[in-house]
Amino acid sequence: MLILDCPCCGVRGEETEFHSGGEAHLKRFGPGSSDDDFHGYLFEKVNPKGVHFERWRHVNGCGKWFHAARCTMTLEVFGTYSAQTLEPPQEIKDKITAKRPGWSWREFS
Amino acid sequence: MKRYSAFAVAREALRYHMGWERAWASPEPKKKYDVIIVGAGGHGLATAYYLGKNFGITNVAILEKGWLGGGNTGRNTTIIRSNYLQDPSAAIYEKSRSLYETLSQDLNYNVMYSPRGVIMLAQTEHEVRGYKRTAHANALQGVSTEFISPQRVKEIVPIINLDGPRYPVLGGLWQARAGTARHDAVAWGFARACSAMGMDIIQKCEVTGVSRDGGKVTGVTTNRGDIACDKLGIVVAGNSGHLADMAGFRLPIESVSLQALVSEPIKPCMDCVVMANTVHGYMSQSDKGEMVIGGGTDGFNSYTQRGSFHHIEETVRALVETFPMVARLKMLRQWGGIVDITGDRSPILSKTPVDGVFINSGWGTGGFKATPGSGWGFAELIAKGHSPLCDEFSLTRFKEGRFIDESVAAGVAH
Amino acid sequence: MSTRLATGGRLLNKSRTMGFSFNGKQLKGVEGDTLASALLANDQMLVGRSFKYHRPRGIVASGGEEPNALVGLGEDNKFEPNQRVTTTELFDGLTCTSQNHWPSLEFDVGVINSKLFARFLPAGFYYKMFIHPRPLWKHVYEPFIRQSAGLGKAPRDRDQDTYEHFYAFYDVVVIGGGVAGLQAAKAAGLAGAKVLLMEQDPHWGGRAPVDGGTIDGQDPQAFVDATLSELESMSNVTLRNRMMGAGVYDHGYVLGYERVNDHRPTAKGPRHRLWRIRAGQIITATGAIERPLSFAGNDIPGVMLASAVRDYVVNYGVSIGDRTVVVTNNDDAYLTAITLKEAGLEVPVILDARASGGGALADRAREMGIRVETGKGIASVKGNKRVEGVAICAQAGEGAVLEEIKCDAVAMSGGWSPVVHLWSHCGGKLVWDEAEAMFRPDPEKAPTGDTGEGFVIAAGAANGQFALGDALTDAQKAGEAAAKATGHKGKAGKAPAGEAPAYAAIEPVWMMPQGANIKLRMKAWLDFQNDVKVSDVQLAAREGFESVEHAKRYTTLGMATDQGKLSNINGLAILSDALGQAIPQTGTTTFRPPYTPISLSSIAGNAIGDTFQPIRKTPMHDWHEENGAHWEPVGAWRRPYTFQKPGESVEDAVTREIKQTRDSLGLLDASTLGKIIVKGPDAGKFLDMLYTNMMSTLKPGRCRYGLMCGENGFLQDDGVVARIDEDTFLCHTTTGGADSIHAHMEEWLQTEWWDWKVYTANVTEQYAQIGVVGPNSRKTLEKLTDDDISAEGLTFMGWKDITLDGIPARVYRISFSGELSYEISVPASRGRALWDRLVQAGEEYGVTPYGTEGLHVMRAEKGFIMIGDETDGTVIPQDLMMHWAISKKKEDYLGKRAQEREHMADPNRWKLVGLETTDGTVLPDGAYAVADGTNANGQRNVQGRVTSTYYSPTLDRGIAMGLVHNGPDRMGEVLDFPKVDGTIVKAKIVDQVFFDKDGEKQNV
Amino acid sequence: MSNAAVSALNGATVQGFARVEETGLHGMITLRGDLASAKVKKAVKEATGQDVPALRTINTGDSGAVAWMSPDELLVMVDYDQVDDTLATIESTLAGEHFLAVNVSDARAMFRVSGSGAGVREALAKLCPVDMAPGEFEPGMFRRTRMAQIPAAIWMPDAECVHIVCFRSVAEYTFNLLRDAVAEGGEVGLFS
Repeated sequence: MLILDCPCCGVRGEETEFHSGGEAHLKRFGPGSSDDDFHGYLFEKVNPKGVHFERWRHVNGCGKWFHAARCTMTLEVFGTYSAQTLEPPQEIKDKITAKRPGWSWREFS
Repeated sequence: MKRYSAFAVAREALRYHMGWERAWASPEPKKKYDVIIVGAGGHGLATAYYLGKNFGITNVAILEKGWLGGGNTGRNTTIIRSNYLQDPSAAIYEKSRSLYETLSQDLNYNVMYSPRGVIMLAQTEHEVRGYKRTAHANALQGVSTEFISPQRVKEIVPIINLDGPRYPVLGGLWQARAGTARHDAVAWGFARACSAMGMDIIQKCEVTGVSRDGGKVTGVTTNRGDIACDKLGIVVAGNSGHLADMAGFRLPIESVSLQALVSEPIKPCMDCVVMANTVHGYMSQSDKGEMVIGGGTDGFNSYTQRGSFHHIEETVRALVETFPMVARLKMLRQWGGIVDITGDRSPILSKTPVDGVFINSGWGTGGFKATPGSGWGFAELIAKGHSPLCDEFSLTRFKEGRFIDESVAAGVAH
Repeated sequence: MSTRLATGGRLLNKSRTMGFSFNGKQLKGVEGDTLASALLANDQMLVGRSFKYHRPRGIVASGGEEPNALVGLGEDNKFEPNQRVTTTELFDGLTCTSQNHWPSLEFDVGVINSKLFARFLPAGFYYKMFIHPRPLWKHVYEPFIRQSAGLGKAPRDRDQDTYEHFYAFYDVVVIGGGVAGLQAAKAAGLAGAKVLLMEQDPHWGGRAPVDGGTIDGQDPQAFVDATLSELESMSNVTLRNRMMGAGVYDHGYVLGYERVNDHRPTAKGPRHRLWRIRAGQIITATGAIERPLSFAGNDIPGVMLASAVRDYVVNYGVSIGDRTVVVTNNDDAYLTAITLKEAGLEVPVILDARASGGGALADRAREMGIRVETGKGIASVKGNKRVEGVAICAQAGEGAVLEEIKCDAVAMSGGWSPVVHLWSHCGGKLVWDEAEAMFRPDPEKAPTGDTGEGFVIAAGAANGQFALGDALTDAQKAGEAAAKATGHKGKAGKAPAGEAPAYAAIEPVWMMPQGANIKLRMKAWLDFQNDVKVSDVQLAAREGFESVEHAKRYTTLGMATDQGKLSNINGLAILSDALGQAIPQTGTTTFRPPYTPISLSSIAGNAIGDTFQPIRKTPMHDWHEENGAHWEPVGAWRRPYTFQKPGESVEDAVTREIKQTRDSLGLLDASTLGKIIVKGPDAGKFLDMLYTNMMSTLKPGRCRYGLMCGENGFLQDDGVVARIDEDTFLCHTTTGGADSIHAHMEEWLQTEWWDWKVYTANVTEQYAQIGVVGPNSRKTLEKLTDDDISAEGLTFMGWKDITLDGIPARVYRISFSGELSYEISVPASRGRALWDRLVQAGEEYGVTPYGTEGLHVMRAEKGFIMIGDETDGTVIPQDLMMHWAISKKKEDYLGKRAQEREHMADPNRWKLVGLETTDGTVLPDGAYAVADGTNANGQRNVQGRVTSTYYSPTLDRGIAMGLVHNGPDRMGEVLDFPKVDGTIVKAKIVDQVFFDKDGEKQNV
Repeated sequence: MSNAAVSALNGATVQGFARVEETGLHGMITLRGDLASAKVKKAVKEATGQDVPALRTINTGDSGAVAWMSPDELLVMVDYDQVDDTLATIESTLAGEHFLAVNVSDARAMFRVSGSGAGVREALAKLCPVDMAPGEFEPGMFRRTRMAQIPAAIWMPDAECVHIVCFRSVAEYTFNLLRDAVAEGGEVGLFS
């Protein structure tokens, strides 16, 4: 039963206040994109054993979407951050590096 | 392989059971095999078994990082049914169900297949229409099901509460020849048979890499050395993405934790399986007398074999409402397993971008019932390059938009 | 025989006797008794039968680890099977019955399993038998096995007690109220942490008051009392007894199972309260459990754990027998011998398997005149339903009998195992402690929480610190560490000095005697409830079930209701020995919640009856209820399917409603339709991305029907969009879509187009919405308003704000039935009032409220699609021939790219058409149209399916819509639709609009 | 037959160890916009006499209250018959801004649980995964959360009372939850 800190309203809430939205930092491919790009965008998941970046919505709360960096093996939460960004904030990446040296996730590391 | 029978048991009893031989050998890995199966769960062992039985391929190793049958094979709620809507699903699940009918005899191992029947309750008009559609489809697919009345449901399941304050039972989709089996026995029976055919089941052998020559697989590296092979079958529910990663491709799969629980054992009170999908609960009674209850999946990726408690709560809530008599039973044990969920929630039995590598994954929450059928089809795919049971479940279907979506009937859970 | 002693019983209030019944026998106990102690006080040692062999079973323990003594408690709607007597507090009027026997506890036919067949039923026998002939498994063997298995009776009635949940938050949660738990809580509390201390028993102090020794020179009880009152005085500490730590979950989540009223079943309030606690740190001070010894006949009633024998004498003033033989491999059991002797009972001999014998306590025992035999053990126990004596042998040998001693009880001790369950639930690892022969928590490998740091600390005996002094010091350390970890650095005080006689080293004894022959091994029990013996585990090993999980599952060792609390360690020691490997190599099975079973009701909490799930109700719900509504659950809502008049069938009611609506006037409660306001300079651009058609060109005052797809391309929702003003739109969704579509909008706005200036608000429940439908709808409304809603004043697909009988309303002139029709939207709190007005005003036209079925039939007569019928998550708008609603001008919309994929762009898809049976009957729901031949898997080929099918009262014939392979190009073709019974229904492909093709009815 | 506005449960009440009552109709406006902007501050002030509340708080006064819902959303509360005027005030003050102000008075139901401070805290702690302990949740705070199976917002106007706002359609469910939570004999004795 996870606890998450909503970066939008500051609540440190239990999982049941939130709704998981799957993999974060998806780049949308629309009309004109290649089959591979579209397939990658919609279906191919990193589904990592370890460091993961995912989307959450504070559905029973402020209703805002945000991102979380989490370990899928230990469920450790490295941090949560705004959904209005194209990549994880440096301080969160640094924190992960300190705890999981040599980590990488898609183009991030 | 010494045959099992009542006479054998009696004979051994007189020798205080000192004469039983090992159910399966535990050999050292050879340098090379024709086929390596990664994952000695039910599906992996069944694949090996049918490779030998149907295609005479017995130079096979089944590699298991832990103990055989220790993954989802030994963690599920043992439900076997084939009342699926879409043709490809109905085909493989019905093949599987029919193999279960005679599996104890085929394997000379009592897997306790119990065709006690499965009811899926219809509790909304939408579910009624969905299940009637399924019944029509099943009739054309050679799957014997019928849509039954609430009164008939009550006759079959006397302990059910037909008119809960929330959702009345409007009927049900009934498959009389569906049922349950002893999950461990399925793995053990296949393992014993594979071992008897001279296949090597190598436990505590973790695959750490997949070796390739150009686009073709040449073998695997493991914590017990490198092992070469011509063909590689990956059957590692919960770790499929991980293994695919080693082989150099990505899957349309997410891994999540699925939970289940059992009550303390009580005398027989329910002789079939009931699934109530509207309220998210399903239940059967094991031969030991425990009420076996399936829970929900976590919404987030996880490789812990634990889950969040509120899914247990949601399921138990539904069952107390549907079967009021369980209220004063106690939860004996809860556990979790890691399941692979695909883009359309149907499995993947397919060739891969790597020549010689085949993947069997994505069974989501419903893999146990498919064990023999999946093994049958996947063995054919590995041996011949294609199989009618598998062709529709190819990796490429997502790119083409050729979904096999079972949730369309009535949000049917597995 | 077991009986109540004249003296002793520290937990009893002997002045208050309580009557109870066991198998109908009226018995007496006293306040403070557990059901177990009360039964023993009445010499009721035999309390049940084992699972497999139906062997006689007696009480072996005094706590939650009890495997045997399970009864059916209470009657009717209070009946509870498998209730553990050792943890059941006695109350006046308690009734219970023993389990798993027929016809009676004393004479159980099932026992022949044991007498005749035991040797034919070894571990896993059922995997090797009952294979032929095939049908017999389901119809003969399995029913027999199920009947003889299963322990307690199934309850029959609905539970009448209440249950609830409770959310609590603490820095430190201490589980276990023994001296270690008390000390740990005190330390953490003093340091300033907010602490919860929970104890599963009604009383505090755990074993210490029974086991003796001194704390700071005083009797342990004095320490317990003093510490309790100190903790009670601390505002930052909460004490809770009768509350078990049931499970530890990720991120410091703890389940506390509080048995509020089990001991006073007539009291008001919940029976159980399930605490969902979030803890910064968890201290498991859960003590240790004594292990049995594995000797032949160790399952005969009267053989009991040495510590339990002690507990019953000291806590409950009950003697298990007059002559008790003590058998042990450690010093602890000597305490029992001494206690018995002090109570004036006989201890003919202490059998100490250790050649070297014991320490200080052994000397003390000798001084008291107790015979002590070292290097000796029990070859076998005499007796059947009750111990009659023991045969002594050398532990080193194979069981040759040296001497037989008469006794009526045996107190056994195989050493102690820390209770590591809660430590392990969430991934805490264990280490094997060779010296103490036990698994204990590995402090280096604690379970980790959301920060990645450990959040569980084991303390006292649960941490392998058995000596009183060590336990207290360890607990102090744990309390301080937990406080520190949660940011509290206050002075934590220091641990008191605990003094107790030093113990000599234990010698692991996994089998007694060490070389026991097979006959003895087949009588040496490991799992008393599931009938697993030493020989079974050895058989499993021989057959290759080498993993501890295999051995467990093959023999069912540890799978009983006690989850192996007594049997697991002994079992895996036997397994390790059989495999010739060290115990840590074998490892343990996984510990799973709950620690001991918890009621399913407590998990459901108060989500039962009218609080099972929310039911959403519209403002007109009560009117519907009062007027014969036949309800249909739609999502969380209840909507009238139809309104039945007295004596009218559902079908007749639907027919009446449709006819009346088409002929004159109908009313529909459409309040459940989703209503979402989308506002901002980019609102039009946003809706153009959301809908397949163009919304930005919609004029204020006008409405447009639109389709929404997901990124997958599949049709997701539909509805009418009204443009309120330049930058405000009101989007109607399906009933089911209201919340999901609003979430869908917010998701795209927040996570993809966050720079777009758009705000949304879900105002679904702000408005009651009423459909006024039929030729007389305008006339009816005109009676209530002066505003111009004439054909010109409010044209089709227009909307207008008007006043209806003083109620501000917004009127949309839209039609889902093909009739002249208005949807009236008013504030929810005025909805019922307007509904009443309309019913009144429509009276002269014979107004008929209609339900969802009438709605569905009328839309089908007009060939309008319904989300969920024509769509099922795999259908795209193109399949439904709705190209008119897919903008060609737009470069992009959600789902457009997906619809370009090979399979979706394929011209040969199943497409929407109308279907008419050749004989006018109604096509069966969900029927498929067959094609020639079968597919590669032998399944009949199909070429289409029915998506909606109804009897049309308007046309007095069956009408249907369906998806057919290239359907629109095959008008007039007749298809075969087999019923489930195989008979064929023939239907012709026709235009999907069955009624008023030119739309004249609404065009007035 | 009156056509007056009626709240979801028309003021239903139940008495247990605390008192539960549906408090009838209240004027409520969802206001979305840039909460930091001077114009929004001005609009809120003019509408309620209150300042824009800080994160997860509520400002209350005689002429109205305003609660923090999310980084770009406020809940403005006034008398039910005031709501149109208040809406007009907000609309005019924010004219030309990018904002959304909409009347949601009828989309909501409001409840009041009163009694001993300990009692009302315990009742809510049975239903919401929120730390209701004194010091952790206090008057002035405003918390949106889950109440059993529905979303809800709670705040304490004073130490002896909790207010709950939920959707109108689930008013009866909410009432039943609270009825059970305050049932005699269910006192937890934790916060007293």
